[in-house]
Amino acid sequence: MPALNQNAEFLMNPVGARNVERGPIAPRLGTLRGPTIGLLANTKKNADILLKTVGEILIREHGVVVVISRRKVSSSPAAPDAMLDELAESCAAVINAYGDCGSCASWCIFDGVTLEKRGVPTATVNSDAFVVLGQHEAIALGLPGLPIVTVPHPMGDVPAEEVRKRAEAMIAQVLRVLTTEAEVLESEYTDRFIDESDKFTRSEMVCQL
Amino acid sequence: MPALNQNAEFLMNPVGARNVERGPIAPRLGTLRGPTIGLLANTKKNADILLKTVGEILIREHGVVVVISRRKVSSSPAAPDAMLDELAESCAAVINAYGDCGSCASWCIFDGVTLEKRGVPTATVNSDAFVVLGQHEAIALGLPGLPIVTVPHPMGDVPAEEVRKRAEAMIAQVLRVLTTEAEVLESEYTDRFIDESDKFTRSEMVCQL
Amino acid sequence: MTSAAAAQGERFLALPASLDFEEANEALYQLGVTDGLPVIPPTPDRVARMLEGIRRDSAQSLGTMGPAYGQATIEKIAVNAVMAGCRPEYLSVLVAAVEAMVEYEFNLYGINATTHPVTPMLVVNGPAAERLRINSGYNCMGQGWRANATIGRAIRLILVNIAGGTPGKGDRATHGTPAKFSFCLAENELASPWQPLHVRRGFAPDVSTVTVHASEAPHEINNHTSEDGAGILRTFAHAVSTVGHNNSYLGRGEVAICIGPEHAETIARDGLGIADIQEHLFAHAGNRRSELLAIGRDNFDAMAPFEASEADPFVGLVEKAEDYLLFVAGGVGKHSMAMPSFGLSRSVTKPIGID
Amino acid sequence: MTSAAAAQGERFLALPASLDFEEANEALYQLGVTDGLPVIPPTPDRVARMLEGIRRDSAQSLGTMGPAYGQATIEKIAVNAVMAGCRPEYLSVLVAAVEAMVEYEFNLYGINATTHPVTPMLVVNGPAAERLRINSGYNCMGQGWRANATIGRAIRLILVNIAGGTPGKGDRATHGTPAKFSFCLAENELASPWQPLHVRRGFAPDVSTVTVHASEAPHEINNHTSEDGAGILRTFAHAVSTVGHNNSYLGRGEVAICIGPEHAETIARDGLGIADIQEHLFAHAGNRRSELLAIGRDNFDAMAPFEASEADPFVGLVEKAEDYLLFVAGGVGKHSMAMPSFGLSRSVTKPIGID
Repeated sequence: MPALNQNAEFLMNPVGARNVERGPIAPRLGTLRGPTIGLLANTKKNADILLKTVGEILIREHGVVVVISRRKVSSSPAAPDAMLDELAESCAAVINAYGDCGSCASWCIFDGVTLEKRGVPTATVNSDAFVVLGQHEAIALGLPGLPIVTVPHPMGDVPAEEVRKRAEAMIAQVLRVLTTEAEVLESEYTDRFIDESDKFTRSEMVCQL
Repeated sequence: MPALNQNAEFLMNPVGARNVERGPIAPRLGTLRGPTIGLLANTKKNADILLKTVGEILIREHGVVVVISRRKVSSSPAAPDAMLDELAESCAAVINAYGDCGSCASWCIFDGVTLEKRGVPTATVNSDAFVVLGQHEAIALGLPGLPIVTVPHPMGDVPAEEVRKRAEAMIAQVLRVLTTEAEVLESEYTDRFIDESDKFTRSEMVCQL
Repeated sequence: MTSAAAAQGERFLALPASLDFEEANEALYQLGVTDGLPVIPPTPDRVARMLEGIRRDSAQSLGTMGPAYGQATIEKIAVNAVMAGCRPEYLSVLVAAVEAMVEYEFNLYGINATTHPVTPMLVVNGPAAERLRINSGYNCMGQGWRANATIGRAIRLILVNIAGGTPGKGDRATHGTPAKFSFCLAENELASPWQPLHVRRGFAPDVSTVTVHASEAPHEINNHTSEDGAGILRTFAHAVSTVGHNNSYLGRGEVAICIGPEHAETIARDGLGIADIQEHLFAHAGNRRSELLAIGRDNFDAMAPFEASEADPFVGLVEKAEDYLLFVAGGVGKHSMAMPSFGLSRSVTKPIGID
Repeated sequence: MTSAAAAQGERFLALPASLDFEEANEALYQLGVTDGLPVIPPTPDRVARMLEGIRRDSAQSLGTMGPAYGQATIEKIAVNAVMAGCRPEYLSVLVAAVEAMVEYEFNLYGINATTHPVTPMLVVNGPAAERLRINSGYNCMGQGWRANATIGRAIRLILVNIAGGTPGKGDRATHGTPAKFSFCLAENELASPWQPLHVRRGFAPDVSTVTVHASEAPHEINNHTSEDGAGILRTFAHAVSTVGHNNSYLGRGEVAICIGPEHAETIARDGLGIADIQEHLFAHAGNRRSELLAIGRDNFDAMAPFEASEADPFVGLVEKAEDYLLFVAGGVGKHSMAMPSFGLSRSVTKPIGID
């Protein structure tokens, strides 16, 4: 590191050096006919209902044979290693729901990135109000192309019937991110939400400096 | 007010101009034999017991004929005008208790100063932890010589029996501030607690800048 | 305070305006006129620029401020505004806030001197919020926005320097609160389903106002799950129903609740308005009489007891439903915030004028 | 953030060190690297002087800090310390605090990104408190003392700049809290009847430490009247027994209580120690199961219900008695302060070293 006086003519930068490694997402599945799919719920209200509905549809309509449901102890921090080990070993892919707040979106993405880095394709679910945050997190963790499936925000104060409707509406996205070729997905998802952040952040919630 | 640039060589002072008027305290009583004394309680715990005990002692041992007890609605802010009017009209002097916290000490002093300015001598009671504050307030209100009677701090968590003992121990101070010539009292009380603030402020509570 | 001239409130300090930044800050810190953070040295030039933010006679006093009863002139407010880092256009907000704080019912004397951890919370309404970029969204009670941060900070410096609220001296706060550094936000009128606070208090929508409330630091109200307004209101009432704060202890004053936009949406979806929320809180927020007796409260006469057993009924926190001071602010998220007050104080709303 | 170099964390900004104070502040504010208050421009000279406060390799990283996972090097900490107004001797406290915050169990990622109004509260123990003049008396949670104010502020700048907690972006706090400006104090060991916090956590009395707790802003606990410890403890328990905060919502984490010296005296007079207070709170602070179910909490398995009716028992706030984090601070006055936590976080204590 150079001596400080070499650059005495500039102010120093308080911002910390960020991760610049960029990794690929996991290879996707050729088909959903046959494999076991994991469902990882993070305790957020309605996550169980959302995932259960998705699992039922996948079995009934798309040929998935078995779904395995696991539930984190809480929405924050990360899922325990043993739970991720089990999911990685027994499942061909994992659906991971959901992030609809700052802390839970962050850790939901964290779990998704961990699984992808272990070679397990995921459909990681964020509410549309938090997907910009989620994508920032994915970039920080070195997986800018992580495909993130979105559901409408908020999710916590809607009745079960509405949650099931949202699960049905979400299926197309889930199929797409689990079975589309990885390179195609990456180019599709990299910076997707960052660029469109106005769509997902209600402007009256953000005040300009 | 001069234009600012006349003093462009000095930093400006953020401190507000303070009151510089200085008034005298009320004339004191020649004797306690005969007159009616007012007791003004500010709802702080044990203030009633303290004043009741003082009143009983004054009647039993010092010739006071009647005491009138009044109680503020709360310890903050000032006593209502009507209550002070009544006390000023019907009493030769008022004992006003007590300040043992920031807000109540301030308003207790305020009531004492108001009565003194109307010509009613008072014995205004502060706990020894708050008498420095109380004297600062008296100065700010233009009555630097206000005699302040002290009781040990804290007053709120001691049993009634202890409060009565403190009332007995306080009587000598009360007699002195109600019957000593005003000029003598003023020279005795002006800056009395300010100068001795170390005695009354527990050093471990105050950190140096 | 080492300088008698400083302590007496003269116009100038015995400190050269030419001092460098570190020297000036050290001297001002030792005089006890800062908040412990670096201040901008109040040179006459900077104060003159600040005064351009408002068309008022700089010598005019808005009144005295306790406990020291210092004169709150426009110029003294401007000196403190410079130190806090305010831009000139914020001065009008400070002037309105001082006009509010010197009203008798605000009880500034008690608020400044008390052992209680209280500070004025400023809530800005009307077009000034957007014009001055006062944050009403994400993190509006926290750091990040110059207007919120420096206006709130200037209020504290005014309370110390003009009013005499020096910690351990004129300000006897046992612990104080971090909210004494700065506590200023705007109502998020765009995200609110209801009339804004200043309109409910009789001002036109296009008038800007500042409301000053003698607040504790905000208490979190977390409700991530209720699907109806009743569930949210139940949590509001529960969150303020403890005997720890002054409203419970004294049975009066106002309790402010800053309703997050998502909670507001859930409540409004059920057709509930501001008056309904106030009535719900008045009817359901309170403490058992036995708990209140245990902390020495005995003034139950004015309060209608409710619910629970006849032997140990609940008693409310305030004297009437309107004493719940409600407004909407915040970003996305299922949170609201409760601000119990000093208790012996009423909030005051004043218009912000630049003349 | 308008500058890519700034965003990537390079050593220098594209801003001349010769900018005057106002220009530098405007540029830094527009970059989004301040808290909205004026900062001291981080010139290389000032950063070099700051680094003299500690004998550590300035390039050493203490780890990464989420949500942006920026590298917390000693130099980056020093740059933020300069901006906050710290003196060089405070740097060792910041380094220890960062070492605490990067521990996994603190869950900084969640704390920084959450919608919840949480901030790290720093409590300093040992000789450093007096050496650095960290206030532990009157107004110790408020403004006025340079050490408290600037150390707490530097922590927030570190969380924004190194960790990426920019409001509305990496930090999604719905409202945030004024405690995010600064929240640092020392335990008042002289006024405490009990062992200080760091000694109870296994450090020698003459070792200095900093304890970091993921706090809400403090909630007032007012008790002016109880003549015995039981009365004070009853108020403590009641003050934290609401479903509004995250400990109730999640049933875990720690709840900090800062006991005022007068309350401590009353409690200790009855022969009660720290463990007694913790056990009392564990046995008596809680919420009815019906209230918890209403806000969606369902993880009751680990918690022993107590009191009330069998049909609707009370359930505690935390998992064990030791999860009540107790220390003594404050000036004269009958107040204590409760700090519910983020819940999904454990407090961490680290020694303060200058090597």
